[in-house]
Amino acid sequence: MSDLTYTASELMCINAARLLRDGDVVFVGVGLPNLACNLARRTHAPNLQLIYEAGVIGARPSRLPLSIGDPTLVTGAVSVCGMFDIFSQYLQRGNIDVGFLGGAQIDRFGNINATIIGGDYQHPKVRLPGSGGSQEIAGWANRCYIITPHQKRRFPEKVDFITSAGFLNGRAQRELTGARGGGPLVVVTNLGLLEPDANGELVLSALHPGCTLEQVRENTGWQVRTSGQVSTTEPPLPSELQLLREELDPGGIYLKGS
Amino acid sequence: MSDLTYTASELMCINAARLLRDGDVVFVGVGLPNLACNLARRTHAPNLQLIYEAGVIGARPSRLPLSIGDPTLVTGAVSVCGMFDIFSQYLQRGNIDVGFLGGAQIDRFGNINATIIGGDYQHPKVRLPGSGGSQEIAGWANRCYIITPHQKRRFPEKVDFITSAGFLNGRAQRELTGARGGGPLVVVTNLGLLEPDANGELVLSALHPGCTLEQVRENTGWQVRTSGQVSTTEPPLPSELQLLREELDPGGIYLKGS
Amino acid sequence: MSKICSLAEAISSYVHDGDTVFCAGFTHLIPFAAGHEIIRQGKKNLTLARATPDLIYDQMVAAGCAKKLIFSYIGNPGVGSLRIVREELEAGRLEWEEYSHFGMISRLQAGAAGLPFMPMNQTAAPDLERSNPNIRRVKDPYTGQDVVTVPALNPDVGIIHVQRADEHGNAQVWGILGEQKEAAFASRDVIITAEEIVSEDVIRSDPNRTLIPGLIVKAVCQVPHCAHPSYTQGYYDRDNVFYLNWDKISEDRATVNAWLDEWVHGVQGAEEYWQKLGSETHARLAVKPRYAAPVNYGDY
Amino acid sequence: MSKICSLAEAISSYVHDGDTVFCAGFTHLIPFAAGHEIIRQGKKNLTLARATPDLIYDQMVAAGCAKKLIFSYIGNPGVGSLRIVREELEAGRLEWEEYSHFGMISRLQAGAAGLPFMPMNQTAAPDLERSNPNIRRVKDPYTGQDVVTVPALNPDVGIIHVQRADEHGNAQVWGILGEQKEAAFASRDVIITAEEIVSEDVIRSDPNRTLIPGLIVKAVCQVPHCAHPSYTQGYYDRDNVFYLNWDKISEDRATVNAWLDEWVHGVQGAEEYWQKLGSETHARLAVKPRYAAPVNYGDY
Repeated sequence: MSDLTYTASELMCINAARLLRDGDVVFVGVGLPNLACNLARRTHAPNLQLIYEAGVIGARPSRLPLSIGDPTLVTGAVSVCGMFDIFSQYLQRGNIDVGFLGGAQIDRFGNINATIIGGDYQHPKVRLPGSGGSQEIAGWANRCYIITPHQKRRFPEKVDFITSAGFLNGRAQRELTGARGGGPLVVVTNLGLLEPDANGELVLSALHPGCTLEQVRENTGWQVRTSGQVSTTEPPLPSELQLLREELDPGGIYLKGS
Repeated sequence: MSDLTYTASELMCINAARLLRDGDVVFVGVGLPNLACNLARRTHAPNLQLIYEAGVIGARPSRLPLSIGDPTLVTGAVSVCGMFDIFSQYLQRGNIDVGFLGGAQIDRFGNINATIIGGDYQHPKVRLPGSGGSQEIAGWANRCYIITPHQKRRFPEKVDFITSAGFLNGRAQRELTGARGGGPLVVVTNLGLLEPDANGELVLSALHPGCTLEQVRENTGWQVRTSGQVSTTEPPLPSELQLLREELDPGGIYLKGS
Repeated sequence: MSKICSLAEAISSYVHDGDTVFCAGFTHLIPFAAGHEIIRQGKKNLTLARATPDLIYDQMVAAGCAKKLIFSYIGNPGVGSLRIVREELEAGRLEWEEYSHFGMISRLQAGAAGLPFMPMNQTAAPDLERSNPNIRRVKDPYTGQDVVTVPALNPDVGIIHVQRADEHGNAQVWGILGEQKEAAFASRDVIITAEEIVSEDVIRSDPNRTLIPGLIVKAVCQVPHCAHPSYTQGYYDRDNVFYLNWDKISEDRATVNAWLDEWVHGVQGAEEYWQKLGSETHARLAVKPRYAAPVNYGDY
Repeated sequence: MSKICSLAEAISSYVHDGDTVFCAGFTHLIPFAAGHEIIRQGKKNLTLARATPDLIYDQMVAAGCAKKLIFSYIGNPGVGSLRIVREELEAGRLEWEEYSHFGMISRLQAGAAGLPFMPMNQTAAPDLERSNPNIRRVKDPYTGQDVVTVPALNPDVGIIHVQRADEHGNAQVWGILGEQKEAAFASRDVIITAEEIVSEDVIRSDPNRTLIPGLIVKAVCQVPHCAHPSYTQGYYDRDNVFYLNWDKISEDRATVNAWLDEWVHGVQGAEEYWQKLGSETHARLAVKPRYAAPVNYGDY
């Protein structure tokens, strides 16, 4: 559909950026979410407010931040507060519109595992980094977006450990807990977009140009269903690619590779 | 015992100042406690740390503060923090050595009433200002000192309302609540000093020069007992009176009168 | 997207009859001009919440704006009694809910944090807890001992006076911080009154100084001297003479009404009120500058 | 009463074998020099607590100082895995206790406030709560709904790096604040390391900037560049190259030990370590100044 070539990371980043609405208050992580937010801010969402879990509000990084607490996030920001305030007065209070999440595993109901693979909690086969702030982001941000490459091992039917809540075993079960956030709204992969259905099950809602339902099925750990109408995403625009490559990540630190 | 004349306020202020130990961290109110602290700082306790409930740490007021939040407390202070932090991280955490208290009524067990006189809580005869910070000061400061004129109506056997805890109906009852502070240690009046006995009952421990046990009995609402040995306080020193009158309260705002 | 408007517009848009209003500021930065504008606009049946009602609520109660008071200390700070509030409470004409200072600020902290309640250690004082059914207990799940709880307070409107803010409502405060931040985060709608509106660059030059972020602010009003007779650190002094005068004015409802007629209804707003105070008062409250040591954020 | 001493003295006096130690700083101001001094002094059986153990705890674990880790995210920030910590955990050679970031900072907040626990709203994620018996529940006494609780964390020693402090330990911080304040108030003994020791007048010129008051501080050490390879806002940049290098160094215990021999045991302290980094690194981490707008406190 387009002659432009782009990496999987560029494709995911651009599609994530398009999900953001002007004026959104976004809880940002480093890497692709940071690039997606800054791309959105430079295109259709100039009033996006970037909040970092390190306690930085309204950051305007003048270089690519390489850690969640990069000093470039602070210089020129609107406000800086402690971690307790960021998690309580911003996230728990309901002042965050959008959170970005990732993890080693995402399951059929959008639950995320970033804790252990295999074995049990006390004796894991692989020990992952753990929650960090993602348990609270998944619980309390109004909307959550997940960015992840589409691979079978990343999409098991059931995660080994629910580090951060999607819809548990179905939307009603999440609602029972009283957690204020709406849960994952879209999963952006290199093949397309998955969205929760009425029961909170992730179903394929869109394919990227040139990608097929078969590819999705091959790379998903459960019998993935489709929403009524599977649309095709708009291909990356030259202007989007140019912004990413020339201004936002000129070194290709997060965008090169597959 | 001395030819010097002094007011009741000066006498109380000087005796309160002498109770402070060098290095004490003191939760200060305006008026006599503020003067007592600044007097102690200028005499035997140069390392006293003054903390005001408005959130000011290490204040060095260059004029007499006229309210608990006077701007002179802030300029040149060591630190300023919010009210939540002052009450939680300083007082509740146990970082305050000394609190000063006052109130309309103090009873036999050192309980303080600053809420209502007569009637019941919903229909009081006289409505007083209420706790402010004194409930927490009385509960959590390591030691509390009470400064109050000695009058029968101020020393009932039982207060109409326990705004701030002394020893309730006896020391064991206070201890049962788990409140961390030691409770009132000394009540400084214009007649002498009252201190709690083993059971937490206030007994006369010292008389000011020229004052008598009979005066104390006439002006106390219960049959006040005496500690084994009732001592006599040292009279105000000329140097103490000079500091108070010429430097700390030259306008006599808090020290003139009876 | 500038949020700048006049104080009259802000009060008219965000303060409604029956609302719970929190005019913040512990001794410092009390937004008197906003209280006066609420009186001028004849708002009714408000629930007024503040640790120390101070003169601002005494005046609003006298003007008939209030149905209820939530407080922790009803005195004229440094002077004595708060006569109007006391009289209305004693006469049973004003509903109330009472806490200690820490209970009051803990209610705001819970409201600001999105929590349903805050725990506090026991103080041993029993009677306020017995008198106020909102003060409850839970068992600490680690030791089994009781802790005391207060419920979140989430005012409909929080009014916060600050030294400087930008057009988005990013607000910087220094001096006594009181409950300014907690009141802002706890409130549904936040009105910022500022001594100065500054460019966003000034705010962004010192992000640690920003107490309240614009993203929770609805309206920003430039109101110099808004806090008189309280004060703004670095801008003007507290007018202690007025605090003493009010003790006399408030002895009699006739003099109170005359004062409201002259100083609230008789002026259009904060600017006219300040001019009316006159040059002697201005000179008495003026303050010489004393600057903070420089701070280098680095040009990363 | 000056509290100034050398970092070696402070570590020797206040860090004991078996202690719970909290080296504070979220990405910013991580007191690496203090961690290295703990390694040099051969402290053992420590419980190391931090939200993100970062390289400082990876190094201390590698050096055999730790018995247990309390954490909420074990990654090399911006790079990937924290290899030593991960390997020790997977091998069962290191005890651990795990929370979310908010659980971790709530534990400190409770510890700093003198409370036995802090409540948190439910996040819907069940498994960590099931795995950690320290995460419990109480019923909100107002709605009857469950809230989640974590117990207070009160470290034996908190080590806090700051931009500037006076001899009494009054410490000012700007840039990312992380959990610096809560860690200080929660800890029994507080060691302050500072880029600069300044006169008390500098501190007193800007009291709102003081995050930690001297009255809770036991020792103050002047340690320029203490935070390398993390950073100090306004003083030097984060050494991202080192964070990337550590990913390779930590692939093999032999290279780790060689690194510890050369950069920790092989130097006397922070000054020698910094000089050894060399002028190219110094130049790479240098930062041009950018100052905050002036703030006037007023001469009251």
